[in-house]
Amino acid sequence: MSKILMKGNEAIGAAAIQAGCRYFFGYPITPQSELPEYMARELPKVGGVYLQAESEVAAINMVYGAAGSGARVMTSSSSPGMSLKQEGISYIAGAELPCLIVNIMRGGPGLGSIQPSQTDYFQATRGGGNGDYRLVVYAPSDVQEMVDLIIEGFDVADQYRNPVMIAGDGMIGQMMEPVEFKTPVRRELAEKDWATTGTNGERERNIINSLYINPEDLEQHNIRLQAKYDLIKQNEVKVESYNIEDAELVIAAYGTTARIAKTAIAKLEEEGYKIGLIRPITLWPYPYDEFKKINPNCKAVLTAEMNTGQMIDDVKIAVEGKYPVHFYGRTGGMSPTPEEFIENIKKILGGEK
Amino acid sequence: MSKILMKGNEAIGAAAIQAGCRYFFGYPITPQSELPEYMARELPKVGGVYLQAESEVAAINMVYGAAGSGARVMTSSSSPGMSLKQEGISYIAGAELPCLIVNIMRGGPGLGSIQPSQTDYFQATRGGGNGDYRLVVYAPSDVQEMVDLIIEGFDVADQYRNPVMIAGDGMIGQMMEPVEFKTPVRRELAEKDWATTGTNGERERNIINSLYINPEDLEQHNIRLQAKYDLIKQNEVKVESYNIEDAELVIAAYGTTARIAKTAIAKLEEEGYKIGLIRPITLWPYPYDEFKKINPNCKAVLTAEMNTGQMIDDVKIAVEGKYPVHFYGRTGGMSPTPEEFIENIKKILGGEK
Amino acid sequence: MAKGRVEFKEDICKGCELCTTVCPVDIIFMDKTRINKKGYHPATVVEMDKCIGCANCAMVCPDLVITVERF
Amino acid sequence: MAKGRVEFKEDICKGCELCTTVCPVDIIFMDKTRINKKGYHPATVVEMDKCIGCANCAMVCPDLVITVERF
Amino acid sequence: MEERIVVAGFGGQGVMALGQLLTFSGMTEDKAVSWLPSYGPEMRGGTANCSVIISEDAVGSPVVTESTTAIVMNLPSLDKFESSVKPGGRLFINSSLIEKKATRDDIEVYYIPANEVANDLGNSRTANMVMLGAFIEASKVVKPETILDKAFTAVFGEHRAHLMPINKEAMEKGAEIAREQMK
Amino acid sequence: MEERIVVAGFGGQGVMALGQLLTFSGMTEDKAVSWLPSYGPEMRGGTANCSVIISEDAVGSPVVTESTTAIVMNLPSLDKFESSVKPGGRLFINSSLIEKKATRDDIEVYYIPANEVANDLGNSRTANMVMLGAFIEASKVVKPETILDKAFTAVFGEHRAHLMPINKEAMEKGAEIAREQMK
Amino acid sequence: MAVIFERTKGLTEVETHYCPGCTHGIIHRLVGEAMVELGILDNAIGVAPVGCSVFAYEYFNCDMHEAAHGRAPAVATGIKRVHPDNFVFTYQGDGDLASIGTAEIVHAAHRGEKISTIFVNNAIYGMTGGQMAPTTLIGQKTTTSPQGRTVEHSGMPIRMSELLATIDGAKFVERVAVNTPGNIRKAKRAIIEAFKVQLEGKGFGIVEVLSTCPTNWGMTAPESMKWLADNMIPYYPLGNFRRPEEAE
Amino acid sequence: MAVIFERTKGLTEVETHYCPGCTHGIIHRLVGEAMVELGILDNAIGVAPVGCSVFAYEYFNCDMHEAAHGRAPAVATGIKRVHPDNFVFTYQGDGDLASIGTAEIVHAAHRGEKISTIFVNNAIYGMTGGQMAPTTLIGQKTTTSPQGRTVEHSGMPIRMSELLATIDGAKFVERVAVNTPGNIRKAKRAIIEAFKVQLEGKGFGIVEVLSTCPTNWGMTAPESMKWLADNMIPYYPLGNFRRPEEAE
Ligand SMILES: Cc1ncc(C[n+]2csc(CCOP(=O)(O)OP(=O)(O)O)c2C)c(N)n1
Ligand SMILES: Cc1ncc(C[n+]2csc(CCOP(=O)(O)OP(=O)(O)O)c2C)c(N)n1
Ligand code: SF4
Ligand code: SF4
Ligand code: SF4
Ligand code: SF4
Ligand code: SF4
Ligand code: SF4
Ligand SMILES: [Mg+2]
Ligand SMILES: [Mg+2]
Repeated sequence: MSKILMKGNEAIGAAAIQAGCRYFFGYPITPQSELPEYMARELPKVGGVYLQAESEVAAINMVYGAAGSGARVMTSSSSPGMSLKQEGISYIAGAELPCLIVNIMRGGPGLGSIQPSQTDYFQATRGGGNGDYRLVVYAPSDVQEMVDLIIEGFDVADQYRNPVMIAGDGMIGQMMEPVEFKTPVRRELAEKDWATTGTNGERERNIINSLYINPEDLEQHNIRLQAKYDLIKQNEVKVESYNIEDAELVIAAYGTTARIAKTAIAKLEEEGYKIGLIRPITLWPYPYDEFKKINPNCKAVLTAEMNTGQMIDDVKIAVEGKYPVHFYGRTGGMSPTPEEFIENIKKILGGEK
Repeated sequence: MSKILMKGNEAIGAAAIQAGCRYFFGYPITPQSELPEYMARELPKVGGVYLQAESEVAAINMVYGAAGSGARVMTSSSSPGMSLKQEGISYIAGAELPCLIVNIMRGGPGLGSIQPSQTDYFQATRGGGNGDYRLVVYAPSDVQEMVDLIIEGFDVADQYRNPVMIAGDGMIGQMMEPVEFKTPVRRELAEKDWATTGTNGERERNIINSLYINPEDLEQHNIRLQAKYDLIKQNEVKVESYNIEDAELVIAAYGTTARIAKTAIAKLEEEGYKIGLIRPITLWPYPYDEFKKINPNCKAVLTAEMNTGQMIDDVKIAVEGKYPVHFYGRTGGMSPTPEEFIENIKKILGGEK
Repeated sequence: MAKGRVEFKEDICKGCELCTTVCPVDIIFMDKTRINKKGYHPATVVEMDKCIGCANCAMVCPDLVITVERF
Repeated sequence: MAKGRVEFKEDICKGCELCTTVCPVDIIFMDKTRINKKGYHPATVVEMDKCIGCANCAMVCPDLVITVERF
Repeated sequence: MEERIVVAGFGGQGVMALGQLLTFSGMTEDKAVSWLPSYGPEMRGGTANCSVIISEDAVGSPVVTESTTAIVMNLPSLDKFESSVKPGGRLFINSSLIEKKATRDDIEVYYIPANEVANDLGNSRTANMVMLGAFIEASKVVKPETILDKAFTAVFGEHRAHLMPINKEAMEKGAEIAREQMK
Repeated sequence: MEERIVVAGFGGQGVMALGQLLTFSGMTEDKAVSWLPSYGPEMRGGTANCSVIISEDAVGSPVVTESTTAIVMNLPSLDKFESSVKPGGRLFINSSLIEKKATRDDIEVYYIPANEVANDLGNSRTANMVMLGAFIEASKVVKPETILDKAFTAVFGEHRAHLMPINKEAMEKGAEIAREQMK
Repeated sequence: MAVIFERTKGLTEVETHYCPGCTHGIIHRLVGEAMVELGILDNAIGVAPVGCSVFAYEYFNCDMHEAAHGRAPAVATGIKRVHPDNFVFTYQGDGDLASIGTAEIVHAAHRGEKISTIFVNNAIYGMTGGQMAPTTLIGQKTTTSPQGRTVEHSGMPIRMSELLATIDGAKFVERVAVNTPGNIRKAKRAIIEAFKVQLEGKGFGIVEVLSTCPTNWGMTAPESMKWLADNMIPYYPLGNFRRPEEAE
Repeated sequence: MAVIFERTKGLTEVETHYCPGCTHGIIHRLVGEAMVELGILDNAIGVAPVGCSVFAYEYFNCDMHEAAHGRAPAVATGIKRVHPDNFVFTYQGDGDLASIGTAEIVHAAHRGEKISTIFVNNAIYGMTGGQMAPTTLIGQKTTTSPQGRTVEHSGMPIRMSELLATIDGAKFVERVAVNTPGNIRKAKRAIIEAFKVQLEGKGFGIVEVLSTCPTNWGMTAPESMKWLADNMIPYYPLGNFRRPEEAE
């Protein structure tokens, strides 16, 4: 197949449909509304259902119902709407249901702005909802990667019976880039024999639930969940790195921030600097081990985000005090620039070469 | 004043009223319902208003309204209900309004159980809502301390115009202990000249808001917020430590888990072990610096929580790889025991003395 | 008048007394002399031959304690 | 018939044409020859002496462009 | 010295109140105390228990996992808590409702026919006071006067004052039975 | 070689479509491309702009902060983006709506009376195509045929095919004017 | 000799955790019997609420979801849109449906979701220990209206059936009570009718069932039945508010 | 010579960001004028929604809160309970009030909160670019009902005034439109009456205002006015549904 030029938000929809997703429950919010709009147009053509819920709370609970009854299903929102979904996400994680949740992040806190940001990193990676649960969180940095991760993401969700999140910043939702819809490699997946489809008199009742009134049982449930999360940590970490073995400074950045970092790195290389990059593609499970490969003589790690410093916690955990950890961030919907990256890096490394 | 025996949840209410809180908006949920019930009985007696909202979402937005119009106001809930409040909390933090939010945590994820836990540590310290904001989070470990922190917490909220959270586990809400209501030391606080009370034709309009449609403005707002948070980090860290300068192992634990740890430490001391304790009283701002005082020859730090490991991230950030960080946790509403503490510690330190 | 017969699974009775209030022939009473596994005084029928099999008792029992036959 | 006079703050007119549809004497039209600061063709009145001061135009203008006097 | 007590039974048997009376009395006698309830999943009629600690020093863990005393009002509670008593500790069994005997021989076991005594006194709801009387007699952890003179109204309120005499009697009966069984 | 283009104007002036036509054409000519919109706070009639990158190598940052070309359709856009053009870059000014002159002298400046040309052609909505024609003529970043033969239907859809001739004319007019001003 | 009443197959063998005399048990039975009589048990997917009936997933003898507090109609919507040929129902309390879940029930009705709702109105929050509900009557004492509910502070109790009946998509709306054998029989007929509205693809159906909470009302079970008759029925009149014939 | 119409002091001098011909502007003016005429501007605290009128806090010339999407009635409740003597109003769109904020508006009415609500029904989500609202008419095309709304998929549009009028605490409920000078004058009278219901301490009042969205309806402003008259008014009949005299 050849490349098509597509807006990120619409490409998400196209990828989901290619992945076999047939149900979408959402609520409009900028800057992601092109996605539900795309689904409203396209899902009926493939026999699927697009339904606009009365709220984000209702939408995530519709997803809970649909996922529990065996469907490939997704929802999407942006920051304030994602906050409203937290209880529902906790339920879905607790009941171990597969689904895809897209957050096209905008500036915060509160109503904030409608411009791109990465300010829900904590919410995505540590759970804004109650309890010990984890989502598999992908942070694509271009539209093609987003398409590929969505298609794989649905499989990952089914394989582990766990919600998967795409954490995109507003930029990736709004921008147009060429994409190719390759025939995806699909994982082998078990049948959803746990789903509620009516017993048809042929099997035991299936129950979808996150309540364990005896704490002993809930503890066992949590232990099982942790074992699953450990498996995901072993198998599903994705990271791109560039030149970290002999860098004098390594940038840690994800999503579109990482692209901007790359532009800066290229310019700095022309000036003789050796700058590495660790780009986590999965924000959870986090690629802690990748940081062990950094040049021992590296002078610093610069965390860059479109927020006031959230992934920096994971970077600090990863480097264990071996390198000083710096931060460069823009917030509120402002984007980092290659120029500011360069300025920051030169300051850290002590002036011009 | 002499001591009275009080249930934690009721003591919260009594402390809040003593602190001048006159408005409570909430929604019932176990294990904190004694608090709204107490308020329903007691607030009318002091000319205050108790109102049961239609949901946690409504309750937190009532708090937003009341706080914005200048009242000392509070709300409380437990884990799933707290998830529903996340959007509202983000708005309150964004609009810089003072209020007190109580989370009497129970087992999760999802509906979970109604037994005590500490499983919303991430949500409390990193914000389950969207955007870069912080709550001042207190984790009292006995009822007396809870009372004192609530009274101080209202002042802290007003001083910084920031929401304050009491993160109690279900145990502290349900248990009875003796408490004393001392005459509290009060901070000097500025007038709330920003509150919406009607202009009365005498001043400029006041506006309560978290929307900054121009990203430049929102970035400036975030920079201001960060400056405030830095100030809070400087001034408001609270921590209790015990014997960390010459400990062979230091436990990091908060809330009732820390009490259980103390029982274990006492028993281990009888056997000749030197065990230290760092008990963060503020979970945010986190007492990172306290960990710098640990005996350099200390063999390990053991993080203990009633969850599967959340504060452990902060402990890792704090120790910067200097000591191995271990974890001991019970989940789902199960509580740690001194015996298991001892067992874990002996295993880490390599067998009996 | 139809004749009936009722059977109470006493072990699962919660002693709520609702059945006793709806029997038109007033033959159900709580057996205060006994405590069942659940810790309650169970409901019992005396004078079973008076039962008309109206099923009022079963209709109102929240715990499915009662089976009714008619003949 | 009462006589009126209207004044349009042309700079803030958004050229929506609503006022033109409600004038009973049909004296408001859009000035296609001019573009105001906001980038719109503003509404204007010709033959002001026909104005009856009914304020229909002001009533329907969403942008408070119009002031009406009567005499 | 630290008494770590667990009191367990059906909801409605007054186990929570028993625990609170003890706790309040401990506080009044200037000891460090804590009381912690635990409820089962049933709405009503299920099992419930509370942990009470009465100590010379500050209370650490408020959860009683190893108890110095267990007071059990029904069979499921005996099954659940017998093993939690520390060697040398005490176990009080409501023998009116529990036919089974204790299996431990490293602890002191008391069999108190609390419901029978209470019924004889004419108020079946005083069974918990019978157990309390027995326990205080055996342990001396607080004085019976503290319970009656101070704790009772604090826990139950003034309007229950008229029940004081019968409760006093219940406690005395319990104490008597315990005395007989004390070694 | 990397063209970093910003196109800006009022909503409704077709700046987004202009950018998309360029982006699509770049892709069709096998270049790496990206298009990124940015809207102001107004509902309608406010300012809007998009960043377009057409590059030989993979696109890094999709945000254009330093542009090689700015195409401005109204005054606020000129004020905002003039300074963002790199020395040696190009600035295309819609002189029908912008009376002001550029202040920079280290860049190539083109004054295109786009609205007038469009009105003369009988369709005021083709002003953006006049600007596009001018830009392509001066920059040669993509071929005009690519725009007309491929991008046009891809961006506007088949049902707009009947507008092709007039748009072609608009582009040619724009190119002509640019040619006259090229140094 | 014929068995004319025995335990329905619509319920599992599990003993319920409800308090003695709580009418949740009666309503469960009616729902179970209705499913068996309509032959839809094997095809049914039920949604349990958060409330005393949270464990309904243990009791109804069919596939079940436990929903978040108030969100059962949204969960049921998700299920029904995926499985339009299955029978989907929710079972909800008054805190669940008339308070936190107001938006979800209104919009399930508004969209005309082809689901059926059993709405158990006991004028109180049972599970959490007896707090005031939006359906709590004026003067009624609860743990959060210790002096009794007043109009001035909390308004008049909300009548959900009347409210929902204004919505076109709510094709069947009826209020019943389970305080007497006669009313119980009527309740069952209403439940069956509501279920049929779904089975015939006509739209959303709801049966509001006036129910008791002896524990939190502080009464014996027989007293509760009388209190329901004397206090609830006068304010919450029984009867049908909407059925398809009228609606079309 | 007398000025009979000029810019009201109830609004600030700020120019609105609304699209040309959007009737939000007219409604703002009516609210501003009503406050001035009742002499309550200095005493007023308003709550702006999330929707096209999100910047209402810039326009109303009194103390203002910006609320989260749909939660304005809860925010207003918080304010009013603290300041019972202030005049408190909310201004909300149909996505805000009739969709995400359903529970909040129903329960503000249920509790009889002494606040006033201006409910701007333009049958669409304006701010986010024209998605379907619960009030979108059958057949109406929106970005999320690209083939036009159908009953089968989304039910019949919800009529909030009729629904709210079933609630006792909603003491004033009226639907008006701002499509003609005559209707605009009637709208203002209704707003004033609703405000008085609050000022006299009688309870909750709401005025539903049928409004246009030329941009997302894809019409000129004059066409929008006609579309409102031809399509909205027939389905959303104008008139009073509740006023205190009747209610008591
Ligand atoms: C989000 C959330 N809020 C609150 C609760 C606590 N809660 C559990 S049940 C319940 C109310 C139940 O009342 P109702 O729906 O009337 O059912 P009933 O118990 O009376 O049958 C509440 C508030 C919860 N579990 N989740
Ligand atoms: C929680 C949340 N969900 C969604 C949004 C996005 N949003 C902003 S305005 C709006 C709808 C506005 O429609 P309406 O209330 O009808 O007002 P209108 O713009 O039509 O005046 C939505 C969904 C948001 N800001 N917050
Ligand atoms: S069937 Fe009727 S008559 Fe027989 S015991 Fe039951 S209620 Fe009484
Ligand atoms: S109604 Fe049922 S549970 Fe109640 S007493 Fe009678 S048999 Fe027992
Ligand atoms: S006041 Fe009346 S007559 Fe005069 S211009 Fe306006 S609409 Fe026309
Ligand atoms: S109604 Fe107002 S904004 Fe619209 S054209 Fe007339 S004067 Fe201009
Ligand atoms: S608390 Fe009330 S509603 Fe709940 S089971 Fe008990 S009686 Fe029934
Ligand atoms: S989008 Fe619609 S509702 Fe919003 S300002 Fe424009 S016309 Fe008005
Ligand atoms: Mg209830
Ligand atoms: Mg709208």
